[in-house]
Amino acid sequence: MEITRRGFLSLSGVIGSGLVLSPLGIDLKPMMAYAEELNKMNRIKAAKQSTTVCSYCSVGCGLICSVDKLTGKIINMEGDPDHPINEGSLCAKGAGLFDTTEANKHRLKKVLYRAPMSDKWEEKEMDWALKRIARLVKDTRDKGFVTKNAKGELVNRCENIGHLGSSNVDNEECWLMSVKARALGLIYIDHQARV
Amino acid sequence: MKKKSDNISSMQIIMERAIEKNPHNSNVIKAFSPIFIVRNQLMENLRLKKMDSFCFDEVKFRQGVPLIKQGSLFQKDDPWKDIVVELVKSAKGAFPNLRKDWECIESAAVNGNISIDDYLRAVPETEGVVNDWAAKVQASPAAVNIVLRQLARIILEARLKDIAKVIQGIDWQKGYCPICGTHPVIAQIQEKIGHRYLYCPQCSYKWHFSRVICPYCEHHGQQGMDFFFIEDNERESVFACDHCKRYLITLNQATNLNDYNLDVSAISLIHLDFIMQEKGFLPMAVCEWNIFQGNEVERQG
Amino acid sequence: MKKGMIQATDAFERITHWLLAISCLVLCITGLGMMFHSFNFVGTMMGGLKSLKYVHNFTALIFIVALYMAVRMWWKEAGVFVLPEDLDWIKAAGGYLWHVDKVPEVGKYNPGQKAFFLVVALCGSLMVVTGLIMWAPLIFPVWLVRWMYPLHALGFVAIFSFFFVHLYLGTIGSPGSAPAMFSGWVTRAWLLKQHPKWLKEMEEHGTLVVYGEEKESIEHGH
Amino acid sequence: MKKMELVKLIDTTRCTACRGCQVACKQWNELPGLKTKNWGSYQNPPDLQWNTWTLIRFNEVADKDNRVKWLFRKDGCMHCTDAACVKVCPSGALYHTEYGTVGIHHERCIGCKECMAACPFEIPKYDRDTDKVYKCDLCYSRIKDDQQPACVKSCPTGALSIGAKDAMIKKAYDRVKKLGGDANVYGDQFVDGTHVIYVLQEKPEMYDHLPKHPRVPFSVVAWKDFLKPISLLAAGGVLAGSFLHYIIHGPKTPDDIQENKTQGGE
Amino acid sequence: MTNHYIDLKNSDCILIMGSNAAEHHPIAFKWILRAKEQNGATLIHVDPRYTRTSARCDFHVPLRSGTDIAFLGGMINYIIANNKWFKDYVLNYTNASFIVGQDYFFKDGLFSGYDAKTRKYDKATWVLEKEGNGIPKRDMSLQNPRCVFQMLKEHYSRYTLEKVSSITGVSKEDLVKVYAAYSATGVPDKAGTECYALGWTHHTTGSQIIRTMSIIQLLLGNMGIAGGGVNALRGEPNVQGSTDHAILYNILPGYLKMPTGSLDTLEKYLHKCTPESKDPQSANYYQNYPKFFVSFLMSMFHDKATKENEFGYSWLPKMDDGAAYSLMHLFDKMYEGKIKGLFAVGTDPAVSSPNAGKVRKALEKLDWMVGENIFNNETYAFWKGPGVDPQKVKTEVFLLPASASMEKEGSQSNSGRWVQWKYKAAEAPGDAIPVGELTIKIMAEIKALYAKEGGVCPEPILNLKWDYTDYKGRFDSLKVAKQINGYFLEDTVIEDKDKKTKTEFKKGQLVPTFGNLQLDGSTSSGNWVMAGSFTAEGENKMAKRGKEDSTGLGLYPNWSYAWPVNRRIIYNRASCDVNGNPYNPKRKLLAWVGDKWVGDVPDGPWPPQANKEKGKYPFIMKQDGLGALFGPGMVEGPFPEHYEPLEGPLAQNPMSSQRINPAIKIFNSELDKVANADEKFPYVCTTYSCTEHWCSGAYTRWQMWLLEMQPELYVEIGEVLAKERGIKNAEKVKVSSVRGEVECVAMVTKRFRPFTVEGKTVHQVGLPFNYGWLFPEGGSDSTNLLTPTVGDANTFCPEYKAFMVNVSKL
Repeated sequence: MEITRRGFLSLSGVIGSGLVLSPLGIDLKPMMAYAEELNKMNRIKAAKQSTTVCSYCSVGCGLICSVDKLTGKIINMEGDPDHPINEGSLCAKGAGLFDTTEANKHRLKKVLYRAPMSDKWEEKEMDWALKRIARLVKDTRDKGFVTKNAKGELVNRCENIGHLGSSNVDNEECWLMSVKARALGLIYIDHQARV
Repeated sequence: MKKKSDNISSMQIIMERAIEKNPHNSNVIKAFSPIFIVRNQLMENLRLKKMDSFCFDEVKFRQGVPLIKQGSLFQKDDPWKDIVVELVKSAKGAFPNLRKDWECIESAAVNGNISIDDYLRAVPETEGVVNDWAAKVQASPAAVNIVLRQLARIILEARLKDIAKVIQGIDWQKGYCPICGTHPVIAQIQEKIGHRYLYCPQCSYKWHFSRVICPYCEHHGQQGMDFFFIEDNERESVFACDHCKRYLITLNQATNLNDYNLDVSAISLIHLDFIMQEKGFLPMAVCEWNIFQGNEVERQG
Repeated sequence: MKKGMIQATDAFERITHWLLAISCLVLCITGLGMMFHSFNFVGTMMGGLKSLKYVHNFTALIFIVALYMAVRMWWKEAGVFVLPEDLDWIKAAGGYLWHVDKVPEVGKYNPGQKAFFLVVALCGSLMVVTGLIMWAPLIFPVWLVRWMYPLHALGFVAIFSFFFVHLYLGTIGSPGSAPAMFSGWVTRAWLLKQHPKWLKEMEEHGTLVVYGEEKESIEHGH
Repeated sequence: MKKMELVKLIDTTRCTACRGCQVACKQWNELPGLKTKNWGSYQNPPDLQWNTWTLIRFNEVADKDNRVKWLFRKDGCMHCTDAACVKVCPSGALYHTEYGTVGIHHERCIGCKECMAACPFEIPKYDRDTDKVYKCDLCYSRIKDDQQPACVKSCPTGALSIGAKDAMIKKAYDRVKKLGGDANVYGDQFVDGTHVIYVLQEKPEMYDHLPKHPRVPFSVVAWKDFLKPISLLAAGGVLAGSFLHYIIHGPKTPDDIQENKTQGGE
Repeated sequence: MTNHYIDLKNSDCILIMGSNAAEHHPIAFKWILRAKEQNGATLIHVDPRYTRTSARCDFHVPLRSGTDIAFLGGMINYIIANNKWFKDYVLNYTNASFIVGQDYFFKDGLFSGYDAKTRKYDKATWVLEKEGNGIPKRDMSLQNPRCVFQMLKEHYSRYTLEKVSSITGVSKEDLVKVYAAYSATGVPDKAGTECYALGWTHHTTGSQIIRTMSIIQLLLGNMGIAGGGVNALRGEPNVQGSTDHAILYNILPGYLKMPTGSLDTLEKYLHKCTPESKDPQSANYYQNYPKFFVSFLMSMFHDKATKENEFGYSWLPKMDDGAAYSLMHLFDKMYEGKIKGLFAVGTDPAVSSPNAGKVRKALEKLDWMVGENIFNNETYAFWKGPGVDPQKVKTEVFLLPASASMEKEGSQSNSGRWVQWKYKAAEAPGDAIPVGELTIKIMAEIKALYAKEGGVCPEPILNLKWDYTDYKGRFDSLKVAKQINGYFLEDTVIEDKDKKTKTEFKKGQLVPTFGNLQLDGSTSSGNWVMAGSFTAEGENKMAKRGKEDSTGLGLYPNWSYAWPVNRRIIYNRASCDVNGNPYNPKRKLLAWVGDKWVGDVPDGPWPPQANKEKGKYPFIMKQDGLGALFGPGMVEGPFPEHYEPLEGPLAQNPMSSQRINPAIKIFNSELDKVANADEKFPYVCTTYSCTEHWCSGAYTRWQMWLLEMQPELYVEIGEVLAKERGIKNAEKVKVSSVRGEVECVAMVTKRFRPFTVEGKTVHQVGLPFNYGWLFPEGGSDSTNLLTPTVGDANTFCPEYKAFMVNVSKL
C-alpha cells in the first residue's frame, strides 16, 4: 500500500504539548542572553546551497556551492557527496574551482575593446559593443555572401565569417550558437571538440 | 565493549568538553547529565531477549513504512519496571522541582497500574497516551513524557543491533527514522566526503540522507534549502527549509578524531534552537530540551 | 690615590680587559637566557627573546674585537709558560689550595692566570667560530652546523666556570688585586706578595712607575 | 585533559601525485604561491619552503630488471615523539600538542634556526622576511576543532588518512601484508615513533631525502643532555669551590709592609 | 563513451591506451582503481611515456607515437590466430558472416577505387553482396574466403609479431603479454574495456585507431556489456554537449548531416540521408531521419517553416560537395585573407591549434574578432604577441566578459552522455553575462538591423525563432532547453500498433520521446537526441537526483538524463544471447523476461533476435543492425591499415608502399612545410597536457598555486638521448621543427626510452602544450608552434601526437 507522504506526516507531525522545557525548572537565561548577543552582533550568517557540475574535464563531478545570502558571494565549494560519480571527492583542479569564481582578480569584468592599430585595451559599455558587433557582422555578411557556388547550385552561405564556439559552455548556449551560426549562413563553424 | 566505568567516564569527558565549548548552555547540560549517565549504565547491564520473529516486508519498507509500523519492537517481558525505577531515581537528581511527579510515577510503576504497551505501540505519536497517563498518575505531562521517552529509548537502543540487522543494506531514502519513524533532531555532515547522517532521538539510529533535500517535507533543495551558521564557527549550523518551515541542527564536518555523543551535541546547541524558533521555524523532532515558548508549539508543522 | 702606589696596568690594557670582560659577561647571560627555558626571563627583560638574540649577536662582534686586542697584547707575557718556574708553581698550586711554605716567585702573570688567558683565548675563538657559523647556518652543510652547537656549549662550560675562578681570585680571593684593573695602581705589598719577580724586574729595568714621584715614563713595549 | 594520540598515515601505493594536498595545504594556511622555475622535474617547488609545508617528491628509479618505477612521497614534518627540534628550541616556540604532534607558536620563534640543524628529516624552513621558521603543524587549528587536516580532507584516492595511533599503525601493517614485496611501514620504529607514518612500496633508501635510520643527532644529544647540565654543574662547582676556598683557605692578602721590606707572606 | 565512468568498475581488464587517466581524469581513474580492488582487474597502460597512470597500472608498455594501428592490428591477428574470439557473439551480432563484393580488393596499402589526384576513394566497390530480396548474403560457417571474417583474418595476418614489434618498437614479450591479458576477456563472464583520449584522436589515422579497437571489442564480445565498450575520456566539461549540438561545420544538432550544394531540394536531401534496409530484423533506426530533420527545421523557423517552403530547407547554408570547413581550413583561408570576421567564444586557438605560428599570422588579416571568455588569453591579445607590430594590425577586437559555469543555470553533458542540470550559485562579477545571453543579444541586434535595412538573403535571419529571454530580458536557459527537447505544434494522436494504445497530446505540450516526432511539421525538436529530457508534463529529467541503482552496476537510471532515452549503455541488447538471456548472469545489464526487457533502457522495445518476426539485431543505429567488422563508412578503407604519421622517422611504411594515410588533406601554404625522415629533425615528438594545467592553460595559468607547481614549458628527454646530445637536466634548450621553434627547460628522465624501429634506434621526446606568451610574462611560448597542419582523414582532428623535431642546446 503506498504510504502517501501527506498521510504519514499526520502520524509523526504532532507536537506533544507536555514537552515544554520551562516547567523542568532549568535556568535558561544565560543561553537566551548568548542567543540575543549573537543576534545583536548579527553574527548569524545565512547561506544558500546549490549544486553545480565541475567545469574542467568531462567526468562531470558534482559540487555543492555555499553562497552567503547577504553578499551573494560564493563562500565555499566542496564535492557533492550524493553525486554517484565523484561521491564527494574532487581532484586537485576541481578542488581549486573556487579560484575561477569572482575570487580570482584576473576575471574579466568589463568589455575590453582594441581599436585598429592601437596597442592597448580600452574599457567600453556592453550596449555599444553589441551594436557595433551587429553592424560589423551585417556589413561583412552582406559583402561576402555567396548565393550560388561555382557550379551554380543555391548555397546561401557566408564564407567570410568564422565561428569558433566552445565546449566549455552549457548545452543551451551551444544550441543557440549553432542555430545562430546556421541562420547567418556561416559554414566555418568549429570548436575544441575537433582539436 | 568498554568496561563499565570506561563508558561512564568517557560520557563525562564528552559532557565536560561540551560545557567547555558552550558555557552558556552548561546548566541545561548539567540538568540532563544524570539522565544520560543512568541511560549509559542501564545500557551496560541490560540484556534484552532477542526479538522473536519479525514479519518484515521489504517492499513496504522501500516505500517508506518504518519497522515500528510493521511489528512491535518491544517484548512483553522487557524489564521496563526497573528501568522506570532507575530513571525516576536519576530524574529526582536532574529535575528536583518535579519531585512530587517523580514519586507518583515511581509508585505507579511499582504497583503496576501503568501499562507501557499502548505507549510503546503508539510511538512516535505519543501525545494522546502521555496526556491520559498524566491524568491517571497525577503527574505533569512533561515528567511522564520524559520517563516514557527515555524508557522507549533505552529499550530500542539496547535492541538496536539486531533490529538494524533486519534492514541491513536496504536503501532508505526517507527523512524519518527507518526504525521508529521519528524525525531527526540533529544531523552530522562528515568531514572528508560530506555525507549527511541524520540522528534519531528516539532510538539513536543514524542513517544516510541526501544533502540537498529537506528531510521533513522532501522538498527538492535548490531554492528552499538554506542554512544558517555563526560567523566564526561554521562547524555548528542549522539547515532550514522554507517550504515546511522546519529546521535541523547540523554538526558540520565532524570527524571521528575525538569521540562524541550526538545527544550531548544536540543539547549543547540549544541556543541555535532558540534563535531558529524566534525566526519562526520549528524543529523537525520535538524533544524535552528543544522547545521554549509554550504557545507557538500548538501550531501544526 | 695614595703615594707610593705602583702602576700595574696602563689605560689600554684596562680598556681591553673590561671590553672583553663585559662583552663576555653579557654573552654568557644572554646565552644562558637562550639555552635554558627557565632563564628566558632574561629575554623578557630585554624586550623579548628576539632582541635577546640580537643583543647576543652584536655583543659577540665587540667580543671578537676585544678578544683580538687582548690576545695580541697579552700573548707574549701571558701566553707562554716559562717551564721550570711555572711548573713548580703549578705543583704548589700557587699556595692557594694547601699551605705552601715558599710559593715560587712569579713574574707578571702566574701560571693560573696564564692558564686562564689561554682558556679565554682558545675557547673564546672557538666560541667566535662556532657562533658565526650558528649565526648563518644556511650557508654551511648541515653535518657541520650540527656540531657547532655542542662545541659552543663546551666552550661556554670552559669559559663560564673559569670566569668564576678569575672573578673570585680577582676580587675577594686576593684583596688588592681589583684596583689593578680599576685604577691600574697597586700597593707595593700586593706586588711583593703576588708578583715579586715582576717587581724585581721592573726595578732592574727601571720601568717601575710609582705614583707621586716624577719620572719620565718609558713607553711600554707592547 | 589528554586527548588520544593521532597519527597520519600516508599510503604512497595509492598516491597518484595529483598534488591536491599541496594546494589544499596552501589554501587552508593561506600560503602564497611564489614564482618558481622548472628545474627538470615535476616536483615543484623544488624543496620544502617557508611557504610550502608539504611537498610531493617525485623520483624515478630503475629496479633490478631495469624497469622504470616512479615513486611519489608526500614530504613534510614527521611529528616525532622524541622531537629533536622541540629539544633544541630555545624559546619554546616548538612544543608537543596534546595529540602528540609538534605544534609551533610562530610569535615565539626568534629565527635562531637551531631546529633546522637538529631535525633528522631537515624539515623546518626559514623565512628571511619574517625571520621565523615554518613547518607543517598537522593542522593543529583544524584538529582541535575536530576537523581532519586539510591535506587528508582533499585526498581523492584515500592515500591519506588520520586516526588513533594504534589503529593507523595496524592499518599500515595490514596494507603492507596485502602488498607484499618490498613494501614496508616507515616511521613507527624511529624516534620513539613518529605521528606521520608511511606505507612505502620500495625500501626507504630508494626514496630521496628519506633518511634510512633517522634519529636525534648525536650532536643534539651531546649538547642538550650532557653539556647543558654540565655547564651548570661546572659553574656551580667553581662557585662553591671559590666560596669554600674563601672560608677555609682565606684570601691571599698581601702582608702590610713595614718600611723594612721584609720578605713576607705565608 | 558507449558506457560511462562508473561502469569502469565492472570491468575485468582495462586497457588504457591513448590516455593518461590518472593525471587528466583522476576521478575516472578512481573507478578504474576500484575495478582493480573489487574484481582484481588487470590495468594495462600503453603509452610512449611512463606517466603517473603507468605508476599505478599493473604494467606499462612504451610504444612509438603514431603506431597504434600496428599495435592493435597485431592484437586482432593474435585474437584470431589463438581462437580467443567470442564465437556466438561474432556470429550473431557482427557482419562477420557477410560476403564482400567481388571487385573489392586491398593491395599494397591501397583499397579498391583510389584516385591519387583527388586523394579520395570511390567507395562503389566496398559493398556487401545482397540476396535477390535485398537481404545481405551470409555464410554462417565463416568458411567462404570472401566472407568478412576471412577477409579480416587475411588482412591482419600481415601484422605478425616481428613486423609489429619492429614498427612500434615494443618488444615481442610485451606485445604477447598485453595481447594475452586483454584477449582473456573474450569469454561471456569477463568484460574488457578501453579508455582512450586525445592520445588516439590526435593522429592522421585517429578515427581508424578507434575503429580498430571497436573491431577488437566486437571480436571479444565486449561491446554493449557492462564493463565493456570503447570509452572516450574527453577533455572539456561539455565537449559531449557541444558535439551533440553540433557547433561543427559537418553536422547539424543531433548528428544530422549538413546539406550540400547538389541536394537542392529537401526530398533529394532526405533520400540521400535516410538509409533503408530490406532485412526485417534490422531496426535501422535512422529510417526515422526525416522526422528528426523536419522537427529540427521547425525548431529553428517555427511557424515560418511550412510544407510549401520545404520547412525553410533552402534557407540553410549548403556546403560544396566533398569540401570541408574545419578549424584548419578556416585558418588556411584566413591566412589567404578571405576571412574577415571571427567569433572566438571560450577558446584559445592561438595556443591550442596546430601550427600556431600560421594561426597568429592569419589572425592579423582579420577585420574584426569577437571574443567571449572569463579570462583573457593569447588569441584575444594576439596583436600584442611576440614579433607582432600593433601598428600594422588592423583587426578590431572585442573581448566580452562571460559568466563562469557556476554563475549560470543550464545543463552540461559529461562524456558518459549524462546531461546534468546545474544551478546558478552567484552573480557574475562586473558586466559579465552568460555566453547564451551575449549570443541572444548580438543576434537580436542583427535581426533588428536586417529588419530595418534589409540586406542579402535576410529570410533565415528574420524567420529565426529567437524569443528565449525571460520577462526581465535575461537569457532563460530553461526555455531553450525545452525548445531543444521539442514541442507538439498541433494536437496529435500517437497510437502504438503492438500495444494498441492511443495517447493524444495537446498543442504546446513537450515531446516525451523522439519516437513521437513527426515528419509533417506537427512537432519541433531542436535536437532529436535530446527529445525526452523533459516529460510531457514539463518535469526536467536532467535535474533528477535519484540514487536508486537496482542493477548494482552503477547505472543510476534516475540520476540526470542520459541521451538517448536515458539509455546508460549503448547497444546493450548485445549483452544477451539471441534468446535474451544475459551472457554474464553476474553482471545482468538486460534480460528478456516474459514479454519485455528488464534492466537498463533497452535499445528499442523489440523482442530478442531469435524471435524471427518481431526480433531485431542489437546494433539498431546501423543500417543492417550488426556490428561492423567490415566498415565502409570510413573514408580511408573498410579495414584500418597502419600508415606512418605525416612527419615520421621512416622514409617508407614497413607495411606497404603507401607511406601516409592516402585520404588525408595536405595543406600547402608556404607555412605548411613538412620534413619527413629528415636528419635535421631526427626525433619523434609528441604533445600532451599536465595535471596542474587544463588544455591551453588559459584557465589555470592565472592561478598562482597551479602555476607554482608547473611554472614553464619543459621537454621530457630520455637519459640516453640527453647523454648523446650532452644536455644536462634543467638546462635551457631549443626544440625546433621545420615549422617553428620554442625554448624550454630540458627534463632528463628515465621515463622515455629509445625505440628500435626497423632496426635503427629512434628517440622520442615530449612537451606539454599548456603555455602561452601572455601569462606568466616572460614565460615560454606555445608548443603548437611546432605541430604540422594536418588532420585525420574523416574528422580533420589535427596530428599533435607524432611529428619530428630536433633538440639543441641554446
